[in-house]
Amino acid sequence: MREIAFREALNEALAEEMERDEDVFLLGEEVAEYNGAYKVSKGLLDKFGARRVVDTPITEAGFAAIGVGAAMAGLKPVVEMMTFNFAILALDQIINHAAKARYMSDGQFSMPMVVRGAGGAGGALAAQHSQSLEAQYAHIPGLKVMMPATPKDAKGMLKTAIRDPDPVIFIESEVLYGFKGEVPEEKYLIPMGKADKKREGDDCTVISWSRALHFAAEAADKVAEEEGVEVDLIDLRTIRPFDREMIAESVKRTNRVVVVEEGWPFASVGASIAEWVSRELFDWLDAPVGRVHQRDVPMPYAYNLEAASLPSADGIADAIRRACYID
Amino acid sequence: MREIAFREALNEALAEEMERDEDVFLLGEEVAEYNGAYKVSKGLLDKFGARRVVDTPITEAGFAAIGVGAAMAGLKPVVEMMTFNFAILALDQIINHAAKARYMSDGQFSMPMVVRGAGGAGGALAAQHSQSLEAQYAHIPGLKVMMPATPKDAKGMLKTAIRDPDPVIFIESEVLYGFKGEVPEEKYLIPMGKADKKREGDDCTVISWSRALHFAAEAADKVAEEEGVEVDLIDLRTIRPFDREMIAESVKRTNRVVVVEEGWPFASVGASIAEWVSRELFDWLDAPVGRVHQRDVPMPYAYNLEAASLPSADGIADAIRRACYID
Amino acid sequence: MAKKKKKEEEESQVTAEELDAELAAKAREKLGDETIVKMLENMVLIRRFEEHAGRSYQRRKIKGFCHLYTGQEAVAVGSIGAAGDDDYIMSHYRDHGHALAAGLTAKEVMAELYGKKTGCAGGKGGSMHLYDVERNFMGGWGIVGGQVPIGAGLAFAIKYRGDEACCLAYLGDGAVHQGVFHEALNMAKVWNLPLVVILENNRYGMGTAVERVSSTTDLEKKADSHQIYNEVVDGQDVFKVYDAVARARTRAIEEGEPSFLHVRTYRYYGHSMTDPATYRGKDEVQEMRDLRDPIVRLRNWIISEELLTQDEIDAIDDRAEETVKEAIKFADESDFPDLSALTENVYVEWQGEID
Amino acid sequence: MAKKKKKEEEESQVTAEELDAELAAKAREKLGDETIVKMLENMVLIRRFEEHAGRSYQRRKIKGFCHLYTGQEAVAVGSIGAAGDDDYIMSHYRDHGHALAAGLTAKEVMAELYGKKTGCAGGKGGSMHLYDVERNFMGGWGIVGGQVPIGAGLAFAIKYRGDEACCLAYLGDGAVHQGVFHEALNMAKVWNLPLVVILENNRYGMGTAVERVSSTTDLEKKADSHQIYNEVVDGQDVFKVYDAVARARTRAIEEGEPSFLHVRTYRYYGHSMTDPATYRGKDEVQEMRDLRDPIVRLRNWIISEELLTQDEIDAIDDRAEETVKEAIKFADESDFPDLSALTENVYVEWQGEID
Ligand SMILES: Cc1ncc(C[n+]2csc(CCOP(=O)(O)OP(=O)(O)O)c2C)c(N)n1
Ligand SMILES: Cc1ncc(C[n+]2csc(CCOP(=O)(O)OP(=O)(O)O)c2C)c(N)n1
Ligand SMILES: [Mg+2]
Ligand SMILES: [Mg+2]
Repeated sequence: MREIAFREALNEALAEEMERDEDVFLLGEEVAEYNGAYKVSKGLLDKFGARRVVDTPITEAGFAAIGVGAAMAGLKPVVEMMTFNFAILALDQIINHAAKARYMSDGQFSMPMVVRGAGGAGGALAAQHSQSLEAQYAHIPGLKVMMPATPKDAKGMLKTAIRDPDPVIFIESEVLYGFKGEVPEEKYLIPMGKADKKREGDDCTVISWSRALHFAAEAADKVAEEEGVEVDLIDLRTIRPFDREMIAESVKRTNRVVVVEEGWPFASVGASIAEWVSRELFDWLDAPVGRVHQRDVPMPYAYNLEAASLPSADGIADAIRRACYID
Repeated sequence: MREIAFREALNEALAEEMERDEDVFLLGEEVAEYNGAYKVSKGLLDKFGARRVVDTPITEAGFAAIGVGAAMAGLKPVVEMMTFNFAILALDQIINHAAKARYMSDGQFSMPMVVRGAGGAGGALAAQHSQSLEAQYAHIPGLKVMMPATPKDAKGMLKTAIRDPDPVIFIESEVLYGFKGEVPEEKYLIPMGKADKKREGDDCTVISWSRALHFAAEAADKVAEEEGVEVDLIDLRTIRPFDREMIAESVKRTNRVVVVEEGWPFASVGASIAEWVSRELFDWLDAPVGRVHQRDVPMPYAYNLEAASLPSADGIADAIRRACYID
Repeated sequence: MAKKKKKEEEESQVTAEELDAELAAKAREKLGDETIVKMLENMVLIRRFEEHAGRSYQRRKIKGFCHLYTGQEAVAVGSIGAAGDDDYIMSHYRDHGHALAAGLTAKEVMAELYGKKTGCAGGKGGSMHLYDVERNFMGGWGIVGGQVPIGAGLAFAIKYRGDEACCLAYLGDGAVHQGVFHEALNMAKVWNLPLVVILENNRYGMGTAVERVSSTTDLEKKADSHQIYNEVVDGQDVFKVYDAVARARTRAIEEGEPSFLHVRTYRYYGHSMTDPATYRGKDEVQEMRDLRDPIVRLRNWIISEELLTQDEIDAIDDRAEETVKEAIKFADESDFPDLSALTENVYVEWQGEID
Repeated sequence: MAKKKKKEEEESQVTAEELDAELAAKAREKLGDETIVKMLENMVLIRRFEEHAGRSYQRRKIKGFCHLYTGQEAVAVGSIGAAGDDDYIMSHYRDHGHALAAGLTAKEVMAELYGKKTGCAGGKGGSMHLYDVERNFMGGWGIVGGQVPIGAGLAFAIKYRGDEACCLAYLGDGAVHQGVFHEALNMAKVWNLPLVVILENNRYGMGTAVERVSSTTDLEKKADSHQIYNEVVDGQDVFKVYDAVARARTRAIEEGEPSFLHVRTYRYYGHSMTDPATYRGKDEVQEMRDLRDPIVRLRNWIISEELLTQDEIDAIDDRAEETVKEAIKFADESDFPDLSALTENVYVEWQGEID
């Protein structure tokens, strides 16, 4: 199968959905003439024109609200946040407006909006530009949250997100944009709320998503090689709602779990997944649910500190060993 | 001991600290001439003048930033958010600026700022005005989060928060403002990071904070009366950092836990506390850690739906029974 | 009630200022007498509606926050009177007047205030969150200022589709300082959005007089940074409001020029039902009621122009009173939402249970 | 290096526009020759610093985002040259020039860019987050626009304490649309804060030309909504910048009047090191370099006024080059932060471990 980069996969998803549905448009900083800060929207201005690919002023709250209004009027905006660090400025529009419009009106509006852009650490970008903020959205009823880890998923999930009638927060790891992988030529969708099994094993369930999934995969290789521990590796893909069935099936077999996330530990998505496993699968657990996450500090600039702050394959492998009572 | 209302206790804390330290000032919407939307700042303008009690335009991001700048310059701002629903507009200033200034400058700044105001549901205020948003702050390294449940704690904790050299998010339940309780005449502080035991028992640990604590206390009475179940009731008071020692001591005795929060369940503070207990006290648990929380929906206006959405003493009592395997 | 109504009239006959005769004549020519009488009816309906809402609040039938529109009736009725069927109306939490002017019935609005399933938001929204998507009434929002850029988004959609319409977005004098207001105005100008922003300056944002928090009380200037057409409008003269909005609408649709209207008005009651409004003098309120009441002024003009007789005017009042009483009865007798509604309409589609 | 320097000079002798003679003479009288030479030295230092920073970035010694200030030197040096010792300087992510103008040494700034513990933020901040609280250089912030209201907060503190000082807060042409900019200006005016907001309009926000996202290119008008004193300043003439900021400072301190200066300037390189800047023509850049380079213009004036000889000017260049080379060596040889630094300075006090 052909291999293309994550950013190209996203680009294809946008192009296909814009082709398919005249109501889909893309809005954000630098998306049009500059072809996107991360080139995700490359060529879309040429293809679809300035009506449907719209450069905005640097006003995250304001243009998120353009998306909210347009969605209320029945259009299907894709709002690009250059990074989710900046989307904090738009949180009021997302949380207080986009997420609640349907409920407050008792179903009179739908909000078929996608807010997408780069998330996570990008490599020496320091504290204000290196945040994994999915917890801010996953906490909020009314929102859905998707975070692909591979080019194939990126494409199929973004297409699903755009067609979804509800507001979807779609977070793309900045580091993965250049990551290449197999992507089918034919059209496909990846369903909302369904995880993906990346590796089968009976010894320990590892749950992760987005960039951290790749650290987890490395760790799985490592423990397989070094200890013969076979990991059941789950890529959550959709964070809200998350795939309880796949997790339950796996944990009932492995009885050991590690949850790996790129972000901070407290009141996080990882904490909540681990909590759910601990509660719902209490009787199946042979060990505490292990966790790996970014250290609970703002991201430092210095590369040695950044590396020490992020989850690593080694740290995950250790957590897997602990879960398996290997030392 | 004399009894005063929660709002009066807060008022005394503000007055005492402003008296004590010329660098402390209060800033926010309606805090001065109107004496506060919830009258927490009643009389402070008269006492301290317009220099130190400052009415702002309705610009949450802007005046939070006034606090950030003033704190960087060494003052000790107390920034009142009329409610934390509106503080979402200021999250960029709080998360990207206040929480990170010290770290990014490697200790050159301290950020002795308090952001305080009403949180939680207030009674038929509907979706945009009834949110328990502590998770948004508890997730963030660089911030501390306090949430008092009684007038006495409100006073002592706010004084501690104001003296704390770091940014403290101080969330006051809107419903509790009128709640009366004993408050000593003499001066006192309630320490940061220390929970409070509200009731002693060996059967089940119940952990809660802020308004939900009161539902939990009611439930504790109920199960004591109806089933003879004795609850060890912990008022967390400080959410970040939370008191691991007191929880551990309690759980090692009771082996059963229920965490009760007013807010939404996913990626929440309650999920994280429950996760910590499940992980760190795994071997001591005889049952899954129970959880009670607001239903995972925006808050509806209709009173019957609001009541059904919030945690209740009955629901908590049920959760305690489940944790104790009573049915 | 009847007494209060009388009082207004009597005093008004002595002192109330006259409406702008020229604009009134122009509006009459354009709209016809029937429409003008309908405008009066709407304004009276809003006045009576708010009186009853206030009383129901005191009787704890309405809870939460309840912000009355009394005194500002000419703004809602004059502006929405100028709107076309396809125009979007974007309001904020002080939305009863806008909703009624946009054609929502007193019944469905009152039932919403009562939190009943028959309300215009099924009881989920309440006073601050009225909606009627069928009538293009887009709510009903509680975050001060947040509705303005969404209004720009509605205007964006109109332009995207090439429709002949505009969006009327309302805000208060306190909201004009919020960053998103400025962000919206800049985008509206850059993209030539058919947006008409209507600032209802009732002189106070809660307890704060506008001059205490604004760099200028000439709030029309708040559009200057964005080079947006702006003007000051007397919000107590329904024809002035109508005229300004009609012109703004034409500019929006025909020239793609957004507008910002600084409408000077006044609220008679406190900010919300729990505000005693001690921050302003009784004289100030009385003077506005005596000299500039929008209903009294319109009535006087209607009588002097002989569109209606005094008896017919009284009948309008009685009918409005009757309509609101029926609405109260309807609201009172309606059911609260079923408990199953709690988890409905969070999403269109949800893959899973709701915790 | 030497070659490039030569080239600038040669071309400049043919075509560069002259500085405003009157303001130059006025500045000379006020500041004295030594200070003016120091200004040139600072501008040259910034120029050389950025050349080397760019090269170190290409050699992967500096990572992340790196935004060069080249072309804008007169703005930092002219404005901070007008600042008093107690004034606060509030910058954004394009902060190397502001930091050096504020007196941070090339060593500590370069070491920060290298992520070393000897850097002015211990290696934790990097290019976008330079700080030196001792020198009142308050950073160094990466959220576009976020620094402006914080600057107002610093000005608030000055006023609160009754100090005789002001805050200079910088932003770019792209940042001026952010809501917080407007919120800050309104508050500054209402509270009479000693705030001088300096907009460096280098014509682009990343790849976006200002006219594509702004309702007006006369960006000084962005203060009009707030009734704030504003003027346009030629940012390539260090004396014009100096003069405008000095006047604004006086206004701020003596009259409590904030100011907004629209400083027209230009950046020679792309937005950051990874931007090839294909959105603008080479001619545009060349023309700015040829006709309006702030260093060339100042040099020419200094020579024509005989403050320095050509040889002395060359020596300045050589010294700057030397200083930066030493800084590079220092940065390169310094250690990365100890791993223990990872969990330090998150809080002043923390009751517990850090997960
Ligand atoms: C972002 C935000 N901040 C604060 C509030 C609380 N609040 C509700 S209405 C109001 C005053 C608004 O005044 P104005 O804009 O003049 O409108 P009016 O009430 O006079 O119609 C305030 C402060 C809010 N709802 N949202
Ligand atoms: C809130 C926010 N949105 C977007 C960005 C990404 N970004 C960084 S710099 C920049 C352009 C800013 O341009 P301008 O204000 O003109 O300053 P200049 O870079 O030209 O100095 C953008 C969009 C950001 N850092 N913060
Ligand atoms: Mg008002
Ligand atoms: Mg620029």
